[in-house]
Amino acid sequence: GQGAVSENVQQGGAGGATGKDDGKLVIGFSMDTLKEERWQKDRELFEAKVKELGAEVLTQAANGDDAKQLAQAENLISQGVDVLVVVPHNAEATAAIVEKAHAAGIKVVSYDRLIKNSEVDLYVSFDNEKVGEIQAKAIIEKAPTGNYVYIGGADTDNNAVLFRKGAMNILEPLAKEGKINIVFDQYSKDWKPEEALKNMENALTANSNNIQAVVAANDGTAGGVIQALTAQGLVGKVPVSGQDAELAALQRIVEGKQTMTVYKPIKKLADTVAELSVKLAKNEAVEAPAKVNNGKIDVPSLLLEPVAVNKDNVADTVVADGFHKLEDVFKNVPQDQWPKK
Amino acid sequence: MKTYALEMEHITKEFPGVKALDAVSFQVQSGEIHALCGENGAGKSTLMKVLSGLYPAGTYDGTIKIDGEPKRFAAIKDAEQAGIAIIYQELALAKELTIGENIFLGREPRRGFGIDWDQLYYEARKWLEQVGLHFSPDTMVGALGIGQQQLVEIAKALSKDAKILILDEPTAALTESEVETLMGILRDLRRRGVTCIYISHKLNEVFALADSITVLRDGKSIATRPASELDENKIISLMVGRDLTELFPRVEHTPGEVVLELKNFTAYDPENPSKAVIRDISLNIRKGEIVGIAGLMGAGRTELATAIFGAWEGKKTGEMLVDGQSVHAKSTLDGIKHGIALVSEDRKRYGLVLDQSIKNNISLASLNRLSTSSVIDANEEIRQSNHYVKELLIKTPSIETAVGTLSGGNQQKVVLGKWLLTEPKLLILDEPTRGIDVGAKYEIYNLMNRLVAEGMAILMISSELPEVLGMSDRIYVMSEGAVTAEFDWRDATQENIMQAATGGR
Amino acid sequence: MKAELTKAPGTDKKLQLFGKPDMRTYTMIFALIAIWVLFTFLNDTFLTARNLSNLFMQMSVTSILAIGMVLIIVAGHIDLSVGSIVGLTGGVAAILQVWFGMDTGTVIVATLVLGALIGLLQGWIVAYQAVPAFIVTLGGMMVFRGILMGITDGTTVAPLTGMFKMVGNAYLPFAVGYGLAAIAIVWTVFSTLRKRQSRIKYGFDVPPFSAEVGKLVLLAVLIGLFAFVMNWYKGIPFPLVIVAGFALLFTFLANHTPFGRSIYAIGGNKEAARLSGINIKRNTLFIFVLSGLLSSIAAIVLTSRLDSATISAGQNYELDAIAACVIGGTSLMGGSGKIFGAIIGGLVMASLDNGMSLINLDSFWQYIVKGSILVLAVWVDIRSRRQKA
Amino acid sequence: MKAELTKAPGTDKKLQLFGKPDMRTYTMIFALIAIWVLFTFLNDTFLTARNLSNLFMQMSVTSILAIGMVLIIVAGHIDLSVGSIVGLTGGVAAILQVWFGMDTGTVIVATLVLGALIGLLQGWIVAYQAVPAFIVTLGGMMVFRGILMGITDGTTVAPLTGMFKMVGNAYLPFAVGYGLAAIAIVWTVFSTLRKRQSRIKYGFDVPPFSAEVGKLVLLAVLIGLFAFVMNWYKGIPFPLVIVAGFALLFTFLANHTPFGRSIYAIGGNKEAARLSGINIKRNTLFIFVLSGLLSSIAAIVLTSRLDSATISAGQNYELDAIAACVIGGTSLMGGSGKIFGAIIGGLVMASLDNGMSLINLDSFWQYIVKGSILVLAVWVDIRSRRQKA
Ligand SMILES: Nc1ncnc2c1ncn2[C@@H]1O[C@H](COP(=O)(O)OP(=O)(O)OP(=O)(O)O)[C@@H](O)[C@H]1O
Ligand SMILES: Nc1ncnc2c1ncn2[C@@H]1O[C@H](COP(=O)(O)OP(=O)(O)OP(=O)(O)O)[C@@H](O)[C@H]1O
Ligand SMILES: [Mg+2]
Ligand SMILES: [Mg+2]
Repeated sequence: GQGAVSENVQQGGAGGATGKDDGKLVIGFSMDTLKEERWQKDRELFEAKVKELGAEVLTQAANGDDAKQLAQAENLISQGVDVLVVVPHNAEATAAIVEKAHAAGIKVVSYDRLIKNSEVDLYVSFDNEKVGEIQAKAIIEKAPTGNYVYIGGADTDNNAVLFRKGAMNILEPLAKEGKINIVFDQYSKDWKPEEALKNMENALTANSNNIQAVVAANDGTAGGVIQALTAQGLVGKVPVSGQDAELAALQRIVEGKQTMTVYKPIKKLADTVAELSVKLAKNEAVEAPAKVNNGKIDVPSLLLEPVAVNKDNVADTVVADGFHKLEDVFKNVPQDQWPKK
Repeated sequence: MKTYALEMEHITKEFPGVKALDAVSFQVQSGEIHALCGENGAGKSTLMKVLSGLYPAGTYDGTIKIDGEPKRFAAIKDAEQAGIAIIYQELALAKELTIGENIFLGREPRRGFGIDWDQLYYEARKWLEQVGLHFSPDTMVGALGIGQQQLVEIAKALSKDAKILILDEPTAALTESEVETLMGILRDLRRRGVTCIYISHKLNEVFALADSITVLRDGKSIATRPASELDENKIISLMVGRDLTELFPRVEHTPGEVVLELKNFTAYDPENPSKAVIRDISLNIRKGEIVGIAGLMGAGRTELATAIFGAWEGKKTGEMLVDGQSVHAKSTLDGIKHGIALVSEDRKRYGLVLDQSIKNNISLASLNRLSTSSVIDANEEIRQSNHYVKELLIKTPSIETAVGTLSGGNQQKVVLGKWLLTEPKLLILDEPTRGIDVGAKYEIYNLMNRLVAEGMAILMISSELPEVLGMSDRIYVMSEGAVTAEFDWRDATQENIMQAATGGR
Repeated sequence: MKAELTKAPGTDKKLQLFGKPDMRTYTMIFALIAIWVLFTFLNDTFLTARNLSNLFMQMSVTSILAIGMVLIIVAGHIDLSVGSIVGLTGGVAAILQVWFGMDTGTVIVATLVLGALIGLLQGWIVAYQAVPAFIVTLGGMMVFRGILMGITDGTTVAPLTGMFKMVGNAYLPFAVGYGLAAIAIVWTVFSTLRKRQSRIKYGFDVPPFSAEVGKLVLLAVLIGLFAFVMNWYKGIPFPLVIVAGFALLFTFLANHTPFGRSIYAIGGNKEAARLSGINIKRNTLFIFVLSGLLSSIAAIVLTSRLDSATISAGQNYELDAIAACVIGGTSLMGGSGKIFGAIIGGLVMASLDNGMSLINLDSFWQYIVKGSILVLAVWVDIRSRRQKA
Repeated sequence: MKAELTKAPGTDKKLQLFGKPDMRTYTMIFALIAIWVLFTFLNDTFLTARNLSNLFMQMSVTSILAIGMVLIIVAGHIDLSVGSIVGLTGGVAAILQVWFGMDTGTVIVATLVLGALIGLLQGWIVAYQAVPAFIVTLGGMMVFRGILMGITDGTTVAPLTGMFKMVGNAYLPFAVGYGLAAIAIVWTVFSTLRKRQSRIKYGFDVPPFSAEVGKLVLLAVLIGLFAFVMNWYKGIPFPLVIVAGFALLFTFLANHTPFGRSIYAIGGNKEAARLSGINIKRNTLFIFVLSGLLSSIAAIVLTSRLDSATISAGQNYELDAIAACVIGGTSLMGGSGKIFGAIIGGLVMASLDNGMSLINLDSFWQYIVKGSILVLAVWVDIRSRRQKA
């Protein structure tokens, strides 16, 4: 089949797919979603960097729909991009994209999440399971024993399942040892903070407020959790994790309401991918020291470390990276308590 | 020895709160036309629904025998197989389907896996010609008038080639000539040995057709006699249980000043603004008189009523004066404000919210009047509803009963009640007695006389010439959208009205 | 004859707090009690004052939406956009307060005006342009969500000021709660007696005085008990006061005003309504304005409860609201439905969510149970009505 | 008079490939062309063979669902569960193949059987237990999604074997494509002529022979052009063949079988259908079986296209399918609707998605535009019909 297919592609090319033959390189950026603050940042940073490197970007966001992401990738391919950068909504479902891109002779970079079971060309990432682990570890540090609550993301989102898996990698052994007790473990429909709020209210009620720690999957759900804690006067007393370093979450962290958020230095991620993609587009060799097996091949990879951000290192991480402004993060805190620049 | 095509014995059928049939026995001889008479709510339709399998065996008590064989119909199909075809009182047509599709619904001729459309339309056209409906069989039924739809129903029943054909008020919406056609068809069927059961409130039809007559009253069979032994008065007294001296209680009216005057009134089709549906009409109606409007179906009488009332959606020209004041009724609300009320010809479609109570239906057009500072006065509403239930002799357990469960005559009275509550100066009645029994008709006529005596003006549209002749003080005749004649009741006859109605053709 | 006629209207009058509850409402109340009993057995937290208080908080947003949805569905339409209106108006409210620093009063007024305007726009297209509501509001659902995404740029807008936060999180002080309960009891007694007086005046039958008193006592006890249980925890939740207030207001609107009657008539038989002098277009427009308004109220409660606005806020709420209506006996064909029923329907769904989350049921089981119970509840109801009829 | 009668049935018969296209269908075809022209101006990729091929691939899943949905809506019901059935049956298909190593043929048969059984269950509850379809399928939507989550444990099931992958990704070899086109042309010519024969036999009017030939030539050119454009890229996409096949099959079912006619009668006037002796329950049951079956076919295409099954697969597809139907002229009141219209509706929506994604419109603008165009399209259609009528 493969041979016949590429033959056909030649014909298709003549059909005029690439209207952008002005010599400028075009990078296709197929994103899972733009419905969260974090991904808006990724997009901005990535586009800026690619432009700086003299290439063009076409961005598409599927808002969490696998079929839509595939359709959008097809559209990018038919527009004749030179390299396709994919933030997979679903690690396995996007393998079809790689296949289609390769059939059209386009290289694929897996951005932030690994595309499984495919011959993807490059992987630059933070690991989702790792994120869960970091969250759990940070909370365990604050509350080594006691009743634990896990508030997950959307039960219909594969990534939410992975976050939970990572957290449980840490929590379950401890629970078996009897050090901690996971008393409540629920997903939040559609990643909605209000679902997290309801779940946390129920958790508190069911345990008569006897909760020592909460691992929340991201900053949105953490927001819901903190609302429930606020109502019980427990805010600041019960550690709560998060993810994405949203502004609202960072504000809560510096106010002492939330314990931590997982910050993925996405500027670094975006810049790296942008640089490497342009190189791939020019058919230059790229440096990818690590190898990650995705079920089919060992994918050349560059792995970046997610950072646990707490009150103490906000200024050195998120602010220093220019991810958020100091005055925004500390807006609700008296000026004299701001860290010195 | 008589052979019975059909015997129904001790049929009892109950609805929640109503014993619609109480041990009714009913026999029909082979090959006769058997009329079934009775007041509204007497149980005629219910008896026929039992027979046609619509109410399956087990939901009623009693036995049914066809040609002496006991039968239990679990579904309509079973009854059809036993050779029974029925035209229900309520039109049973799917408006989004064509005439042909409706006629053969559920029994389409096949070719291979598919329907043989050509044969279907070919057959349909044959049956349409039989009933004298000159429409293409692939016309949507929704585009037909109510009378034309009735003809489609008749064609549908005929096409079933039944041994026993039941017609439940088939002529309520038909014109004289169409009734004639139908009678011809029925006589022809009798010649071919088909047994017919014919339900009608129009006694002249009954006598013109029937060999025997059965009278039902309050869910009981009162009598079965050969038609030759009965006359109108006898039937009526059997039906209502007492004597009615005359059908049309004529009372001398003393007309007052003009309530409504139309000058060169013209209304155009809303969807085709160049086509005038009613043309250049000039007429007047005075306080305290009944003005009749006669005409054939499609003459534009309903359109005239709609336009006067303000419900017409198209363009109108000419002048309309109410109490001498020029008036532009642009919506029904305007009509109501000017003291005009319209009792429409199709009560189910245009008159009633069937799921709602009698009370809510009666108050519907007067909600603002019943309210103080936008809150409905509940007690006043109940009082008024009860008043009209009493005054109009509406048979119902309570004003909270849903109107959908009432019989036709009682539904019509609810519509009347609704409009009387608006205290109109001019009451327009479009076919006020369509599908209503003689007893109820008589009550409505008396009511009309009483209202007129109280100073109301009534404009009555009717396709029943005896009614127009019997009740009106003056009669306008319409043909093709225009008024072609005006008669004083003393000068009017069936003949000169029909001549004017057919445009002198 | 006379006796029969005058007796009838007196006999089937029930407690008219929210209009006459019909068979279906009773079945649903029964289902609700069954669910409560079940969860009480499964989990000892369920029937605590605190959890009931949670429950009422958790049902508030859907219930407010369901109130408007009943009117929409009764009139023969549907509103798929309420979830997106909640998202958009909530987002605007948060932006006005957080980014522009407006005070809570101004923000709330602005939000309500926005909600009403959105309703006006959609209602105008439905009523005056005759585009089916399903299409208009499906389009609206996308457009409003899109606008929200555009104006917030995907960020979470937080935190709000103390006053705003109160709306969705505060409890009435104990005294105020008991005061309200007392007012409710007095008002019920007073209005029942006044109605009785007036019925006697008009010569209608009235139930025996003892029966009336018994009914009133029962009602008073229920109201008192409710206030007591709520005060046992922190007091009557403010969102519940909003729900109850609007439920009463809209029940009154639906049953005792020409506007309300018109809606039922329009849904029952549009032609008959038109020929009875009802202005269908204007009434339809107004229903959508009300639905938009209620959506913005729900948005304020939700935003306040979360102390933030996110772009996914309110997603899929339309389905919850519609489900609450249908469970509560509203016919999707139009023409019939009760606000009280919809509130019960909302409570059934919220109780299921709450109870299953309390017993920590696996997420996939929750879907299965909730879906099955939805069908089961309506099935039981239909069965029982069929047997009765 | 006689002439009038015999003439009429002949005059308004149009090409009956998918049943008589009505005014609304024409308006939608026009809207579609307008959208295509617009995007062709905005982006030079849009009207390439390759992108058209993509477009047909992208519309396939929604279109298959829309075919079943037309029947459901015409019969006066609604099916909110199709998205979840797609998810569940697709998940089961992938599990059977990936975890249990079954071969593609067996898997497909098992999946179809499962889809039909699910439809049977829902149909039985709707038809024989009289629970409203809205409730049954809303419940089903939750239950099936829950089961999917339970059996897959939240994991993605992948990858499938080559054969399975073909279903949603393959193209017909050029020769087969041209062959199919030839068959289609021959069949059209043959059936048109045979119909003409039969009409002449029954004495109906027929259009002049030259007109008939002209029509046939036009049709043949269109079919040929289509095959040529598709073959310019990789050939006719296999999913499109599935869509076209089922569209034809179900159009035949809807227009030319008693079953199809009964559905329209049931939706148009249930009483009339009942009084005409139509078995409403059995027919209703059967519609849901068909809808379940089509959902499982859509599931196979989707799973194959994605080469994996995920827990979120098919979410919200019910809304897309319903929107496609309504845009294509199906009335939500039941009784009228055309499968061809729904396919056009699906194509309109897919074209919008595709075009906006090509011109790289911001995601929030896409929501706003799509929502607005949805309303606008139906509005234009309603206007034009009103003026014409
Ligand atoms: N489906 C039903 N539910 C409840 N009551 C019914 C139902 N159908 C008929 N009835 C009642 O049964 C009685 C007989 O009704 P039926 O329709 O048979 O009368 P009818 O003689 O045909 O009257 P009409 O001349 O008005 O058609 C009436 O009191 C009517 O209200
Ligand atoms: N909705 C409609 N669309 C188009 N033409 C209509 C419509 N309704 C009525 N007409 C036409 O308008 C004319 C007047 O019809 P209409 O039924 O009002 O007459 P009528 O005298 O009231 O008869 P009927 O005895 O049926 O009440 C007829 O030619 C009829 O075909
Ligand atoms: Mg009858
Ligand atoms: Mg008329």
